[in-house]
Amino acid sequence: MARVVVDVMPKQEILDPQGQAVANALPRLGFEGITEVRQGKRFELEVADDVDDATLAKIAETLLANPVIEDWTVRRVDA
Amino acid sequence: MARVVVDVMPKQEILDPQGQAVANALPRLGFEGITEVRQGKRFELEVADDVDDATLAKIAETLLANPVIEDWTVRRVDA
Amino acid sequence: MTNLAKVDSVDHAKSTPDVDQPFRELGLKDDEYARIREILGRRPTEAELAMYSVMWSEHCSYKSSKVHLKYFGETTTDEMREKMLAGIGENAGVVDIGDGWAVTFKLESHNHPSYVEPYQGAATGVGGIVRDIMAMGARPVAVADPLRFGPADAPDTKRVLPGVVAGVGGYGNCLGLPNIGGEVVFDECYAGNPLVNAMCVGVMKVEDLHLAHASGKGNKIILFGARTGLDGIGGVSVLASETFDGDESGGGRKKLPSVQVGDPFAEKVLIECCLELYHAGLVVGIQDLGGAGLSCATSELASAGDGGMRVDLDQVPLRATGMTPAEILSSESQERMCAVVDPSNVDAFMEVCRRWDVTATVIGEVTDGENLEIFWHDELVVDVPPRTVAHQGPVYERPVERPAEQDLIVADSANTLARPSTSDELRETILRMAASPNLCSRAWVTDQYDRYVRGNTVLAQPSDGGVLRIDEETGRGIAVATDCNARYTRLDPYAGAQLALAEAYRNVATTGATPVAVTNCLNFGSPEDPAVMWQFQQAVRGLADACQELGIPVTGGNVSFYNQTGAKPILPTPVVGVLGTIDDVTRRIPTGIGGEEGETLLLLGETHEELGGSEWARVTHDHLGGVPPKVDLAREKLLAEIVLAGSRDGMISAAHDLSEGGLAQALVETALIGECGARVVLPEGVDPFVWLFSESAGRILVAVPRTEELRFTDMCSARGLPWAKVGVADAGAQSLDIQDVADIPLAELREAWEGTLPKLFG
Amino acid sequence: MSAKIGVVTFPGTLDDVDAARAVRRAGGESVALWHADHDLKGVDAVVVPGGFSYGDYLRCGAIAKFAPVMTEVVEAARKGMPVLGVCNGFQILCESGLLPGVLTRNAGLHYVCRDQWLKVENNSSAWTTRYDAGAELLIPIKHGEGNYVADEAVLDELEGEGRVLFRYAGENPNGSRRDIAGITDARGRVAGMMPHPEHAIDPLTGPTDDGLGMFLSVLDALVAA
Ligand SMILES: Nc1ncnc2c1ncn2[C@@H]1O[C@H](COP(=O)(O)OP(=O)(O)O)[C@@H](O)[C@H]1O
Ligand SMILES: [Mg+2]
Repeated sequence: MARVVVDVMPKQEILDPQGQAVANALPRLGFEGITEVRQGKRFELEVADDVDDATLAKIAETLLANPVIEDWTVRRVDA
Repeated sequence: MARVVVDVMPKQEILDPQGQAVANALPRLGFEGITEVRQGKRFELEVADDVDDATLAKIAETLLANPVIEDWTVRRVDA
Repeated sequence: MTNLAKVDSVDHAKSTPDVDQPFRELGLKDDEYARIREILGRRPTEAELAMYSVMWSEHCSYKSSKVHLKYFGETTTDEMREKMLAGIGENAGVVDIGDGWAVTFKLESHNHPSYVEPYQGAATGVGGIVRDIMAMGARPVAVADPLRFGPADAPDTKRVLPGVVAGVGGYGNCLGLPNIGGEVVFDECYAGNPLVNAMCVGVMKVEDLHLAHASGKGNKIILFGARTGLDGIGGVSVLASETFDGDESGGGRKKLPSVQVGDPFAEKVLIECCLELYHAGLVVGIQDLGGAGLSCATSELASAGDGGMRVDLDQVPLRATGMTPAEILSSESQERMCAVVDPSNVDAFMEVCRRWDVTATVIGEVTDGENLEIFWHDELVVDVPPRTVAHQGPVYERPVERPAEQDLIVADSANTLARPSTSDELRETILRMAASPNLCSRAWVTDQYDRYVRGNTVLAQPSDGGVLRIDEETGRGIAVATDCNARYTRLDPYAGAQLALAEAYRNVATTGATPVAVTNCLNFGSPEDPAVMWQFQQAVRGLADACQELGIPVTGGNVSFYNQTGAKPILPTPVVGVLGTIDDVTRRIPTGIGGEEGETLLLLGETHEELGGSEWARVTHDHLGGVPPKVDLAREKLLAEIVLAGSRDGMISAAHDLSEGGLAQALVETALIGECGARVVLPEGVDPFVWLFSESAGRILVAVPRTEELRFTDMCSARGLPWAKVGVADAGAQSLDIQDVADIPLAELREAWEGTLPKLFG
Repeated sequence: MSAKIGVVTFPGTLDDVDAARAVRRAGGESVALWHADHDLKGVDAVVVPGGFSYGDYLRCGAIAKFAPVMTEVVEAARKGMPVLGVCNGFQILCESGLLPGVLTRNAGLHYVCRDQWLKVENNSSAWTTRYDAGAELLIPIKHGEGNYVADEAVLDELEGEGRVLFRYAGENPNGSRRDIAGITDARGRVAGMMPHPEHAIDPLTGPTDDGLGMFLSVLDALVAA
């Protein structure tokens, strides 16, 4: 068993209203100095050892992210 | 300027219907060997250098995560 | 330190009678614990203690309210009972509405969880009431959400309100249930204690009514829906920590969140699955899992049946590892149901569940014994007479006392407050009132709710009542409204509860429907406070007496106590929901004027100088004192009959009831909603301030086509209903022109009325 | 014989009853299609209705696109069968690649249910011939993720080829690029829109009956074929 993390983030050029809302809220709450916020998704998967990187990439590409608007990265981490 | 990543994940004992939905979909799509999926959020912040760790923790705790049902981690990464 | 074995079985309990048990941490009083020992003839096992403690809680056992709620039954006459297929005591009341259709509806509270976690608290509140309705055998068809928050501009309200609204919408929208009504009320008293009440309405054919009972020896108990996890077991975790101190599955989990996370998709699938099961006749009895989870479901099913029940907890599908029997029994994991099924139907039952991808497991069966027996790892961990858990909890006669300070507040009349007198002041007051948080447009909230789904919504916000088509062939439908003005109830709980009923009744009637039944959600402070108990007792009596006078029964409801911040209780808030029927939804009456050319505006009912508890007193003087408006139930009945007759004969083209804010607010709303101006001329010699802002009950503003005016007013006069002509609709005018008072452009009114909530909440 | 229009139901679909009702109201025969079906039961056109298929948990439409019935819908659409995706159905058609772009979170971050004015931009698609070009329709919207996004080149292409079916008139409710409310594929057979025409077929239960034209149009197209 391995733990795999897939991070999915809105592409740079895509507007991110959720991140924007957070960025706008920060100064109102008295937090200064944060110039940009982007909000994406993080998936943690428990994966059998025989699942290879190509399969993981396929899962990220076809299911977890929409490549039209999102970038993704996959990495194995120690459980 | 530093880049800060805040990961927010549903607490282990809390139901995660989103992760569940992904986990259920995978075998239907022909992907076997993934036993558990949890879905959370990932925030990427651009932060001025004088913002200290305590402030970042406060931001995570009060705004980005809901500590009643979510755990969070903050880390500085190289931009 | 305790020395309990891993499984605290019944045998173990017998052999270790003197073990200290943390019953106080679980909320049981010394005498209650003693009673449990007396019932069982030994100390309870941990699992039994968990069951009794949750089932004997105020929330599940109604121990403080029972003696008062009885009064609803005592005041329900046979005639009122005629159309009632199920009443108080069932999961929800059921009413026969004719043509073979039955309607079930109920209000419930989810106040505290919504304060802790607004989104999930509100979402699971909707989920819970929907399962209650499903448990009656009905298809849920609509929801409504009476909500109350602290001051609109308080910082904490900015946290709570958007979360609650998103939660109600997030869950209800995903279930495909149109939201057809509710309330949004702001008051200081709810600052640390918002009220999130939710109503669900369900529809079924009369013969499909399912009641929750487990009878028939050998029938299987099937648990289906979501897996059981560690959510919502807050209090019971003290058991685990006592038992397995230090061990990872025990003490490590001590601080479990008592918040549940909802999965509306799972519930949507569960609804469709249940309906298919009912349709195929595969269910003998059914019970939803709500508060107190399996403890409640198993003990209530067994208690209402005619035998015993045996349950094997090892069969319960779990989401977490290392759960103890007590935890499994008390888990409040959402989206679960429990069915009683004839053994010959189990395969077919499972097949339906498979089709919907719903997990279903046989966890036990009905026995011919007397007890509820629950096993865990082959050991008997619960062996109790189910009635003692479910129906024979403690009953308290709490002290009731009218507080002395009640006289002071009543003496503090609103009639002496400074009033606007010049036309400029009146104009300013109209605008200020229209923009005030309690009177302004609710669109910011209601726009987040799907009101169209399933295509049967005939009226929803901003109408006085929601109207839903039930039968597409015949056009038969229902109407619902929920109301409560807690300021009135504070001044006089007996009259206040009656006024809440009168308003909901009138709101239903205003749509053209006939009120037929009542539900309620009684939100009060601590029952241990004699003054609160007095409010409660008075409110119940007032409501019950008024129901009897109106001839419509209370079919169910919910009590929520301990709504207070520190020692300060909320205003007594008995929210009343009224269900009405309408034989043909095409004659529903809209709220906005201007549907017909040049309508006459008539005010039905009488206007007196009644400002106690009024919105005007609050907005302009922050004042609460005096007496509430007078209740006249015979008048409410007559009004309803007149509106019904008028709608049948096409004599009414719009109607809006008068409540908070009085005639001024009703005029503003009916003009803005209809996007039509009006010229208003108040009757000769009246005090314009009183006429515009008094909150006398029993009044409806109607628009009547000019050709029908005489016929309609003749009917009113003949039947003894006072009426006054107050103006005409004027589509060309684009302003609300109140002669000798003010001429206010609709655009200016609209900005005032619609601007407030978006400005506050984004 | 009236044309048969399939209405797809996924677990979590909500507006299937409304879509079926609209088909019947327009004079067609509605045929229920289940997500697990491997055939289209001989229908002449398909509506993929709104709702929250599979809870919309991952991303709207992301899981539904893999349902067996969608394989059939995609294949039929490529051969020219008229397909309409409304709301969640639009999201599914985008995720399936039948239509370009994607629907993202509303700019205001709230779910919005309200009556919305639309302007008809294209009245030559299989679904819009009953409307006058430039006509304004009042139809409900109800969604949390209706913000249409595609890159500039795709947007230019849609505009250039006249493939924008409807634009929001007045205030843009969700931040959609270029106020786009609905689009079609290059052949004018596959259409997707966020507003709900099936909720505007009778002024009793909707704001207008302006939505009926969509269903009448496709029936015309099928009869003419
Ligand atoms: N929380 C809510 N959810 C749904 N509808 C609501 C809510 N709050 C108010 N409404 C609707 O907004 C309209 C105006 O509400 P209100 O002023 O309380 O009505 P009334 O005074 O007639 O009882 C009604 O149609 C009501 O049902
Ligand atoms: Mg009203």
